[in-house]
Amino acid sequence: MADTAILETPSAALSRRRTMTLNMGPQHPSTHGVLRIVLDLDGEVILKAVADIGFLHTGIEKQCETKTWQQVVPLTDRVDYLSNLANNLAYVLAVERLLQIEIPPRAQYLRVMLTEISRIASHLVWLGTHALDIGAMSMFMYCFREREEILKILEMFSGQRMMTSYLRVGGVALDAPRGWEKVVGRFLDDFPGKIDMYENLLTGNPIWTLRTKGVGYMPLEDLLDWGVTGPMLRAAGLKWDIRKDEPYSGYDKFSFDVPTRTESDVFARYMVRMAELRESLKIARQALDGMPGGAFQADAPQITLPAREKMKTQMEALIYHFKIVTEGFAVPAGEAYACVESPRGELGYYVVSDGGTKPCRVHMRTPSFGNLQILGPMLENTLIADSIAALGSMDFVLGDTDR
Amino acid sequence: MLSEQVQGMRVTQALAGAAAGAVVDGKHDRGELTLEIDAARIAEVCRFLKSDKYERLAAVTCVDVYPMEPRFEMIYHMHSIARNERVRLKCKVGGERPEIESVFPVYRGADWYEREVFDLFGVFFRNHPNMTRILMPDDWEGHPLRKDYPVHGHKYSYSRE
Amino acid sequence: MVDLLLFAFFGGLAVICGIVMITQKHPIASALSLVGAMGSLAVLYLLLGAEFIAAAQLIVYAGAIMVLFLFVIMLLNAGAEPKPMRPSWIAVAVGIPAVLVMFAMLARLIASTVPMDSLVRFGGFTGGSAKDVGNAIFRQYLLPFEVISVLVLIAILGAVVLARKEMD
Amino acid sequence: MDFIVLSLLKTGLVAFVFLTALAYLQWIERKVIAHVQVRVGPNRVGPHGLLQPLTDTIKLLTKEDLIPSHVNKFFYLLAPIIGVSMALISISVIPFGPEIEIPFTGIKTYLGLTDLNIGVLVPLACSGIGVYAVALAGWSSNNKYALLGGLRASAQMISYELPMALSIAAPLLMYNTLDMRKIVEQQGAIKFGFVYSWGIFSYLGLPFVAFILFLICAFAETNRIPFDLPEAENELVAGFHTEYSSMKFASFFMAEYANMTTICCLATVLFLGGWYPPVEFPGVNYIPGLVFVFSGLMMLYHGTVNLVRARDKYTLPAFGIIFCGIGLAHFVPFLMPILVPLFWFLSKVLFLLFLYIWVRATLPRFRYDQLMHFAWGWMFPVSIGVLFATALLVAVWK
Amino acid sequence: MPPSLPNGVPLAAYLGLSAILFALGAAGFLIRKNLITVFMCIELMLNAVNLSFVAFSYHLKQVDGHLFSFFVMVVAAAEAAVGLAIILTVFKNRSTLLVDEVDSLKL
Repeated sequence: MADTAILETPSAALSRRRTMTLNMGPQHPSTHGVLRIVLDLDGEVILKAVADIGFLHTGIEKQCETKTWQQVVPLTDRVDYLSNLANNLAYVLAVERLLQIEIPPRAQYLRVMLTEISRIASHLVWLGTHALDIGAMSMFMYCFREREEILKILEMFSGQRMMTSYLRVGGVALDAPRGWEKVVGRFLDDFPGKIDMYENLLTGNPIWTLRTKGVGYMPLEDLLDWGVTGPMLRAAGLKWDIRKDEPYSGYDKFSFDVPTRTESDVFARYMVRMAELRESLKIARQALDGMPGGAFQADAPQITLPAREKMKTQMEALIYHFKIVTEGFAVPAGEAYACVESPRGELGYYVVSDGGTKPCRVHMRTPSFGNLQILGPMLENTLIADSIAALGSMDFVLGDTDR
Repeated sequence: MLSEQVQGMRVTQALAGAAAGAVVDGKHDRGELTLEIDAARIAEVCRFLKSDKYERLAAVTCVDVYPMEPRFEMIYHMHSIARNERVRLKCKVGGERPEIESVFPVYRGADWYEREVFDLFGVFFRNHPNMTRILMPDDWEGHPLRKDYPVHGHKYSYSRE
Repeated sequence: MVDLLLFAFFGGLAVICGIVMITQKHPIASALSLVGAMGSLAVLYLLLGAEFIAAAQLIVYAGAIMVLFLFVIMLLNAGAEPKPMRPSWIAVAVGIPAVLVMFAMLARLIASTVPMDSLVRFGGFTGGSAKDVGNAIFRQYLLPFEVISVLVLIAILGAVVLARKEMD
Repeated sequence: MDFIVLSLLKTGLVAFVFLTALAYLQWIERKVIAHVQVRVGPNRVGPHGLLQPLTDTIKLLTKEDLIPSHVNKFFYLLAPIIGVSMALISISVIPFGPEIEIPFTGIKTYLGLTDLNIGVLVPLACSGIGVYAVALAGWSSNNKYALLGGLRASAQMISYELPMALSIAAPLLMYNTLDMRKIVEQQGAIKFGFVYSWGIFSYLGLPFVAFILFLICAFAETNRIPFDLPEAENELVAGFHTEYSSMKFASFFMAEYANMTTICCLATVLFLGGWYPPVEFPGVNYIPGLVFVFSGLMMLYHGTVNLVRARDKYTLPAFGIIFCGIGLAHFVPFLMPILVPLFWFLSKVLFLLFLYIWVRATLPRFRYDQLMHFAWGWMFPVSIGVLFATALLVAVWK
Repeated sequence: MPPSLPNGVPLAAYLGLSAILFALGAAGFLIRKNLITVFMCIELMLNAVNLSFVAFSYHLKQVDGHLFSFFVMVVAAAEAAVGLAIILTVFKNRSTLLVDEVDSLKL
């Protein structure tokens, strides 16, 4: 990296070779966190862009190895702090695959519903910041107003607004709270109108289309080759969604479409995500309407905590409770990879167990890490202003990238 | 040695035809196919798999099985969207001077994943264009995800500064 | 009296700016002092009753031409002259006396031809409004005006051609 | 001597009102944008945040005046001075109202600081010189973001000055003068018995096109959204004033708002009939007073009978009384000729300023090359076309 | 008002100022080495001449002098456009703006 050039004054850099090295980030309004990009500029044209990540590296994978299987769940929240339920889900799916346990339908539906609602929240953050980057400042406030509603729902279910840690190996942490149908239903009723409003403000806006159409184009082959996943791939025309192709958590019971576009530019990514908002609503609505009754945790006493009532009244339950809380549960040796469709793409957890009560290795195949690799090729020969639009359209989360 | 079930899988047969002897071991466990590949031939196998409709390299990572030898298991998660099929490749790399061929020339998406493994495990990738640290600072000592890397007692004491 | 004060102030400012311009090492400083000189001249034009010319001086000269200069300087990043300003000895030996002689001749000429009792007072001449200038341009000086428009057109084309050539 | 004393008094008054208005313009902008964005906006300092501008000023004045070590100090300090002085100068040629008689003295004077034969050219000249502030700030900061922002800003201002001058030239052809007061007085003629011949109402509405062009150029000239690329914080951090802080930053800020106000005044004078109301009917002079009294009564109603928020219990009635007082002042015979024209003038200027703020809360911003292409590929030909069409119409009409 | 001071400025003072500015421009033209600065010195000379045009125009109570300075301005604008384009090209080709080093017609 051209670290030495960064220390130079612009005049010196200019007179030396006519290009200017601009150090964008780690503190920059549009790098969405602590991403640093070293840009070689000729005027306003970017000749070369090198991403420098790792400013938010907190060693979560290493921490996972020191926690019991259940204690890892709150850590996964911190990876992608905008769609933490997807992270919870991928992790518990991997562990459940190792354990080979059956999850009751109510837990499945709760998982699906909340994951989809949190996908909406994540897309809202993306939409607000992306629009703000391009200059539509009011969108940010509107999106955060709606996100607030979602956070309230999440708080209602889990007691936490952002770091919900709501999922457990073997089900969910708590049953749905009283009156949840009304709150979730009201949100699902209101939100379509809000999406219409966003689209009114942006989709047909000539300045918005001027700024987004044809910007940040990448051909599908390059996207695949660089390991890009999620809405970016779908905006390039590949109809691939893990929820459809490798259904998990009962997604095969829901009917929804996988929106695609073919232009593979910023506008296509915007349109795909806007359509995904509506699809997520559809799924959440189906989950709300068809929510089955029954248990919210698997019938596996060694793994799931016993009900409070049972724990206070039955000796075995108390013993299980004590064992699970103090030393955790053992997971049979082996390895498993479970992936889910997070708002940003393929989120996979590769979990290795040596048969103990702590994971031997947890690798997080986070979508932002894979997606961000394309940054260099994508920004080449674009303008600074376009680079902002292209960055926004990638929808990365630095916590997700650096872990 | 390969079980009947693994030998019967399509990928295994295709690999046996294209790169005979590259598959050392394999298992089909909990619905996931894992093939152990001769570490020297990983790039070759990947090149074949890419031509065999495995468009994506989902992830590259590593497992440290310290104190066993060979110490590092390189993991490659391959994914074929066209066939809707996944396969995990595994290569054993010794702990003395861990080194393996880079698959960056085959899948450019391996770029950062290999740098990450180099950064956190210290496995060196031959033919990688930019084998530098990615997550840790450039002047970091040690490779944090190794099992013998201390969890406690960091070399810096922040409290005294 | 006010006339005299204004003249002394802005005339002095123009001279100071002129001196700064030819002594400053950095082109940007030179350019800005030139702008200062032009601004002072614009005030003097106002005193002389040339309102339109004063505005044009500010809009065209200071506002457009000098900005173009500033742009080119910034674009080329033509920093301070590398060596301490040491003009060639010929320029100093011949040029400075020549300039002085020229100045002396001009002064002599002015002293001999211009009546010293001709005083300039603000408001003494009001024929310099936009209307008068426009009348003169489009009646008396129509042909020169057209010629000058063609000249500007040619200049635009020339600038475009030159600039394009260096783009390739 | 009367002339000088009167001029000094007027200058002081205008300077005081103008600077205060600039501070409150920023309060208005924050409030309006906040309400567009479903927020409350400043509401801590004073009732409804009305003292916020004061505290902002105090804060900016008392903040440490940092001069980064790597800047070119002289030009770095010169830039905000040029910027703010150029922005403030142009208000001096704007006429706010007709000739009035100061109550109890019998002295007649014009509302406005000065009337120049070349009045319209002065704001143009000032904005031309104002480019230096931006370019110098960007260059002298010795910061790459600032340099890019400065280059962008000055290129943009120069590009949009041309169509702006052309779109001003179109109405000038109709008025046949550069004197702003004469321009407004020409628009005081009444057509069809009740409509004032505002610029935009005359000549088949062709000046309306020029008005729109002028507004677009005004947005670009003052670097406001959707043309705020020079300070596009999402790309260039803060553009040309990245390295500026405290009062120097506030100078740029003030210059921006002063430019906005001046350019809105210019639009009002050129196109919207200055201090004349839109239509003429017998009681038109009572409208301003009635508007104020009515809004005052509304506030009284909501502050006492129909109280929604407890904290409005004192503020709304107080403001209601103040508004009623202002409204009643409009009915006082010797104040009426002063206040009514001022009301019309200011309401038009405020409407245009509101437009500025409204657009800022709504639109995304252009890209740099799109902006330049828009200037040279669209604005320039269209404004030339409008100029020619106006010239033709004027030639045929007269 | 002191009687010794004339009520106005002598025309000769304007012309003298014009001469001084012209001489300054000429001197700068001779001693400066930066192409752009040399160019700016020419502009200063043009300005000086403009001043005398306008002053004479006042003296003769005719508007013609204004026209001449107006034409000079327009020509200066054209000259600046072409001249700066040439300077740009020179700099791109030779990476210098020193007049001493731009001494060959062809590279």
